Amino acid sequence: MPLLEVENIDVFYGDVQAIFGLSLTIEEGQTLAVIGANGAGKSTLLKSIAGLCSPATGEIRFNGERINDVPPHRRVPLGIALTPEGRRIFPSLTLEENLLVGAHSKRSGHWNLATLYDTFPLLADRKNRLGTNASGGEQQAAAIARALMSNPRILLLDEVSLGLAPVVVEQIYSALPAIVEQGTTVLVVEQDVNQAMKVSDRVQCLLDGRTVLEGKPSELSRERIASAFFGI
Amino acid sequence: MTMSSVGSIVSSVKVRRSTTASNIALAVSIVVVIALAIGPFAFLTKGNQQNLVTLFIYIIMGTMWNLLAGYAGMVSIGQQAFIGVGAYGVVYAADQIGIGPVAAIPAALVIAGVIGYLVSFLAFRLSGGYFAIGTWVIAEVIKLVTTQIQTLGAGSGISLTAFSGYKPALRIATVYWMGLASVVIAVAVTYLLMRSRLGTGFTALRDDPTAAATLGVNVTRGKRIIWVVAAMGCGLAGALLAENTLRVQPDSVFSVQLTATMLFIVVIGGIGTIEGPILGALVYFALEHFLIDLGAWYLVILGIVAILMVLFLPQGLWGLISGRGRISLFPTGYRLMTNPATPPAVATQDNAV
Amino acid sequence: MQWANAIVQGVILGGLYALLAAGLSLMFGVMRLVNLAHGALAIVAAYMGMVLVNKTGIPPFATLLIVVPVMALVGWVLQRTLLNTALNRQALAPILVTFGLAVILQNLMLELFTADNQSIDVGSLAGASIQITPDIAVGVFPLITFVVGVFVIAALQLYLAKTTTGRAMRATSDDREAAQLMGIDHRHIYALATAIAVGLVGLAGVFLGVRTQFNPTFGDVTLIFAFEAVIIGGLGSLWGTLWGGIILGVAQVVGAQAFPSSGVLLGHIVFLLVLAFRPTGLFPKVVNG
Amino acid sequence: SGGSINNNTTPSASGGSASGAVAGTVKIGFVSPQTGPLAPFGESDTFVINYMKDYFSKNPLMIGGKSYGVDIIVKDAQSDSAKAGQAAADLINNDGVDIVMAAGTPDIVNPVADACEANNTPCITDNAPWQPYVLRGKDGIKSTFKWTYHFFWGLEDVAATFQDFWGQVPTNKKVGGLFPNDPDGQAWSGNLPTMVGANGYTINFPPLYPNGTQDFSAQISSFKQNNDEILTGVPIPPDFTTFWKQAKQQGYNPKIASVGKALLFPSSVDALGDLGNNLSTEVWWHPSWPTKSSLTGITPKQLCDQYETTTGKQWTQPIGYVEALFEVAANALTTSGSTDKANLVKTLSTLSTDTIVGHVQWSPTAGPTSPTPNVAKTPLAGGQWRLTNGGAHKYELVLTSNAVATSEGLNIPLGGKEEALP
Amino acid sequence: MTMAPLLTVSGLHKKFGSVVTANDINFEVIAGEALGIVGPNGAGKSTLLNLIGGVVPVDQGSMIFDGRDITKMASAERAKAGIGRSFQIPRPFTDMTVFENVYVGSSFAGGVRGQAGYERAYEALEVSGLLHLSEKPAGQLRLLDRKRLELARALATQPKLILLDEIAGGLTEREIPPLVETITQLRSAGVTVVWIEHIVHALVSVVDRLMCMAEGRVLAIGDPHEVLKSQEVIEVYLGKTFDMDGDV
Ligand SMILES: Nc1ncnc2c1ncn2[C@@H]1O[C@H](COP(=O)(O)OP(=O)(O)OP(=O)(O)O)[C@@H](O)[C@H]1O
Ligand SMILES: Nc1ncnc2c1ncn2[C@@H]1O[C@H](COP(=O)(O)OP(=O)(O)OP(=O)(O)O)[C@@H](O)[C@H]1O
Ligand SMILES: [Mg+2]
Ligand SMILES: [Mg+2]
Repeated sequence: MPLLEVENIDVFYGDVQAIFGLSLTIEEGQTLAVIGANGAGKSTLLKSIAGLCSPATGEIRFNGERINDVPPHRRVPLGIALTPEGRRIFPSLTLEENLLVGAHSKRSGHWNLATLYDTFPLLADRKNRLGTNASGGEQQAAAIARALMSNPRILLLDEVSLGLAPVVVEQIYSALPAIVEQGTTVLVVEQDVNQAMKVSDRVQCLLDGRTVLEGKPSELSRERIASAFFGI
Repeated sequence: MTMSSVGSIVSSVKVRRSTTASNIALAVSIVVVIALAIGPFAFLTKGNQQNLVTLFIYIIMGTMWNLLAGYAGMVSIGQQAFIGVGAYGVVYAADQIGIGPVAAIPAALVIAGVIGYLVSFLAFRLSGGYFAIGTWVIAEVIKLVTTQIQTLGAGSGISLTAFSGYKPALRIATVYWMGLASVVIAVAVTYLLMRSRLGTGFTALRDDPTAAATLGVNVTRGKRIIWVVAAMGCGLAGALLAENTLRVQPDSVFSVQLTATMLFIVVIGGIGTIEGPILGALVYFALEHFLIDLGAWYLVILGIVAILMVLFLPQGLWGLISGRGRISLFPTGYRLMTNPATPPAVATQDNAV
Repeated sequence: MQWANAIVQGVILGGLYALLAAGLSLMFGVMRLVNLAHGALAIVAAYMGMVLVNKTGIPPFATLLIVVPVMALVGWVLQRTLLNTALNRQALAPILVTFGLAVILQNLMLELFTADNQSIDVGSLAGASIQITPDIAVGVFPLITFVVGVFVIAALQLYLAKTTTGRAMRATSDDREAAQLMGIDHRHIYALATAIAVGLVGLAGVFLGVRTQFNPTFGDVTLIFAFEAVIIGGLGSLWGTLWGGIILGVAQVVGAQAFPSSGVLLGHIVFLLVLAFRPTGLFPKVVNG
Repeated sequence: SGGSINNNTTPSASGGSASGAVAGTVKIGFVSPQTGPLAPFGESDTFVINYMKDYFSKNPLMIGGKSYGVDIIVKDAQSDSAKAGQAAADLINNDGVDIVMAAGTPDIVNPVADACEANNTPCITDNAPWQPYVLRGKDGIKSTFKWTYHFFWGLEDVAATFQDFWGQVPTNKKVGGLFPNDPDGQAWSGNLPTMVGANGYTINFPPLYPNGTQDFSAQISSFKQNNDEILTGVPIPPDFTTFWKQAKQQGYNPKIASVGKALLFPSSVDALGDLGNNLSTEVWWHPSWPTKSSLTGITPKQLCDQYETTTGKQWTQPIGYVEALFEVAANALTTSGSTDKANLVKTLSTLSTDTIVGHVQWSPTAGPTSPTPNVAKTPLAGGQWRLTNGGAHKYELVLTSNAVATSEGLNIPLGGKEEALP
Repeated sequence: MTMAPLLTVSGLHKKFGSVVTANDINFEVIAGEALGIVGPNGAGKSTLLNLIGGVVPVDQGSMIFDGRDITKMASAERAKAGIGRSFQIPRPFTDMTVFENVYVGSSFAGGVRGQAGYERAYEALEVSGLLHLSEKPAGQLRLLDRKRLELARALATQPKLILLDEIAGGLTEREIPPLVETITQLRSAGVTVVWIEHIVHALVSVVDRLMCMAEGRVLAIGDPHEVLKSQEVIEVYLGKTFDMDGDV
């Protein structure tokens, strides 16, 4: 049984439809990269899985159970964690408190403060810094670590490298294998196609709210991706 | 440089600023104002005139609070300060300086403007919730200082005696005409202000002051203009209030209840439009008229109505009528008419140049 | 010696302001909600205490065991119904809704209890005092109020800083949606915060009812002082609120000692001076970014 | 409960004539504070107005030989002076009333009188000392009136009554004054010191404080320092409670405390707990007054009993004064013989009525009953609130001074002697 | 192109509480050039633009723009003097239409009202590729169009110097070239450009000089390729595996 199945969902913002009959499947332990142009619906997809958007039609199943009507805060205990677009670090909490809030749902597992500080040494040095004062890279690392504190079965990462210095992108991607190693399933949204191809088992490309291409990175040529990206 | 060197040359860009609805509205408004102006000779009793003055005061109050909160994003709960200043100002100018009840109204307006200007230097150090509470405290301070001034009756208040030579009919009509002129000026000034380039800047300020500043909108100056105009408007309302009731007492003219009234008017009518507060004032006036006999229950009902409006009809009654802003009797925007009929097919992707 | 007495009495008065302001500060801090019904709710609690004392004859302090939980429940319900919806509307909505609520409560009380002045009778405790020096005596009841005020602020501060729920409250106050993604039910957290805040209003209301006479419209007077305490201290900072209350109390009493006609005025002026020179209060929670 | 107000505000009693054909209707407008902070002053109005409506429906007024129904139109001033002025103007210009009446503190009475002057309509008011009523122009200059008439006692009566109390208990004659910065506080602080000075009393009063003050340490320390064995003042009830509790706590224990306004209503005194015992206050009116209504014949005792059975609340002093307004109005209308406004004010200028609160007589030149034209004086007494220890009410108002009333020809029985505070 | 400095920044300091975000910054922007700025997150790049634009007051130091000392000038005045800027996180006026948004720029800082102002706004919209959305409420725009709006508004002020903060951030590889093209054209029309971007290859294809900042200091400034080869820059910013050729 796949860990997560998205089946034929339509998602709207008011009158505007952002996703059209989209489906997606991911097996436990896999890493799936979702790519696509601006406004393709990638963030909307992740928000639907996390519960911040609710599909008008279609079904989202997690571990075989339909979760369409489960509110976002109840999806966390099930094992779904989202690192949202824009990091959304709590500015008046220290970085460590940010991580502790991540553990709010009390799921147990490999990840705790100690193991995360091992994986993200830059956080260990700055744990008492207020969220508001942390740099973009520190915030991004903290956002990922915060999501891991809930020991999710699936980690949803949105725009991991947006606005980050190349050196930070490198650091963060180098932490990814450690996460995957713990059996965590990862769904990553990435602008940088090269990065996406490097880290994932499978790639799914969206265009205007629909899937236009999917497959293993090794099987997809640059040209096919490029044309799928813009529908040409 | 000129941008024409990078874009195509545009010769005839057309922008429309009025609509059919607004032209009709303007014509109707003029007719209504003229009819109201001759009313005392024709069809308005003394009682009608007095009631209308109350309505005019409500319209001015609502318009001014909307100017502050709806257009400039300044939520003040201290506007009673200027009502009080206007009320005391009119008594001071009319009776103590002795310039008579008519000239005293513009004098009161000026006094309110000057005090508003001075106060702005303190109030503008605050924003958001701080600003709201800060203005309230400033109003309390102005009230407490006023009650220390013996020539203004200190804590007892003072009666306006400048009308003592007037026959009731003439006094009432005089106040009525002053009220009518005031309401027309208040609404017109607000509208013209919002329609001017400054108005565009104010809307920008409300949405994002930082971005507005980097586009050349002088934030503090813009806010100060609005603040002073609102202070003068509220002073005008206070002056009319004093002339309509003939007695000024500090607890009454500096009551926070006055700002509550403004708030209700704006909420009921609809915030951020010229029409909203006018409609809101009419509804509030009618509610007060029909429900006042219910005593405390009247205020309970008013409270419930206001809460329901905020929660379920945030655009107010005018929002409902205008179809969420599709109709505007007092348009302030710019409609670009030289619009390419259809966007280039792939414009969203790659026609950035 | 008069001056020393004025300072002591001012500090004690500050404790009352802090007690009144604690709930306001919490709601300000957690939900960015300016609760204009705060004063009216305090009076509701005072009436509740009075009715309990008069009808059942239980001692005034024992009424707290009923008033505080009932008010907390009221807070909970209020948040789950009106306020959560208001927070989803435009920025003005919460101010307007709580203002409307204040008007409704005030006038309902007027219908129920008339405009008569009422008080909660604590018998001989009302006039009891402790002589500190020949010239300085402190009322026992005001002292109890002060101690309770400090205790409430300290407990609330610890609760927010050290407990999981407290942390969740602060997180939710920073970013509601992100908090949801951490498994926090923001409506629950908000309702909890409001329940605590209104429960504290209940506590403050009963103390107010013992201290002086109240009537349905008495809430306005207390509201402005409580607000000043919160803002002098800095939004969202509870210790700040305590200091804010004390600074305000001392300013009023010492001010009145110097200029008896202007105690309240001088309190306001100190408040405005703080704002002029430290617009974010004396103890702001975070550097705003 | 205060009862619902709505049934009083709609015109009524117009059709209910018990004695033959009604030639017309007289409209009486009544402005009172029914909601807001001054509502205690308006609380008994509802009862009295219902009582009067009932009376007029059975007993139309005979004016100029014709029978008139009486319409009483009540407007709520919402405890706001601007609203009070508007209400009066509204009554005159929209409801077309023949005469306006108002009661309850200068905040209500003054704007109503101003509105009536400006709209040329007769106006009768009471329940506010005559000084703040008269002195309301610029710099407290005396205003002259044509259309408005007032009856009540004055500050000289309070001064005399209080001195009568004070003389009954040995003290050092030093008085501490607790005066707020409002119309009453201004009037009292401006007049009382000279009025009691002649008898050797000195009033030490700090500058007037604003209503709503939360701490009175400054005043208390001043009174203590000056060793003021007597306390007087005119604070609002919540402020007095705050003050009095703090005074006890900080060890200020005057031998006698005579306070206006704060101790007017039994509910305010009840709310002081046991600390209210033996506080003294001026008494405008009391069930033991040896008077009766010139209109209905009811005695003060009967009226108060009726109030207590109807509302379930303890009687209050405004009851008599509101009833008296109707007596005066009815007398003016019948005496003048027409509802013509000019005629009415002419009648009022010399009108004499023996009302339930005592003799009311205006005169065009200052005289013993009328210190200034348009103002008539009524008798004042003084009393102490005493714990009943298990009586029908927590406190009863016991009359301890009748000097002023006696000098004005009203012999009020005393209930006891002034007792010193513990 | 002249070599006269349009903007001279000397000895600039700025602290937020204990965080030093500008620490003795000195550099010049030459009239007509395009200067790129890179640096690790939190290096103080956006803060530097805020200081130049007047959004944040300077603690110490001075700035001369176009021969005038702008150090103490209000940001509205700087905009009128010819400094336009875009924000890293777009800040549209959500209640106004796109056209009105841009008209704010042309009528205030641009100083042309009425017809001339409309025309200026129209041109700016056309250049930025937003003309077809001109009547849309700005609040309804998607990210790419919001970024374009930032550019259009800045252009409408007719700036001498335009400060761009990560306008390509969040765009895909395919969306970047047209944007680069727009900026190149602006430059050749004589507008001086200062551009912060983490997408280094896009930046390098436009700019004449590159500045790298770290911890509130200028680490290196000069020829882009020289700067990118600097060991320090590689260490703090680029990382060892950096590959310039990043497109699809
Ligand atoms: N809050 C919103 N309200 C209205 N429309 C929205 C909202 N958020 C997104 N949209 C629209 O939904 C569509 C999909 O947006 P989404 O954010 O999911 O795209 P994305 O693939 O994540 O793009 P990006 O790369 O810019 O993050 C877009 O057309 C966008 O304009
Ligand atoms: N108002 C402020 N209060 C406190 N700290 C601030 C404030 N503004 C910026 N900072 C801090 O200053 C530092 C520099 O911020 P800045 O935004 O200039 O970085 P940047 O170089 O633009 O980074 P990025 O590439 O992530 O956008 C950061 O550590 C930031 O947290
Ligand atoms: Mg996205
Ligand atoms: Mg930046």
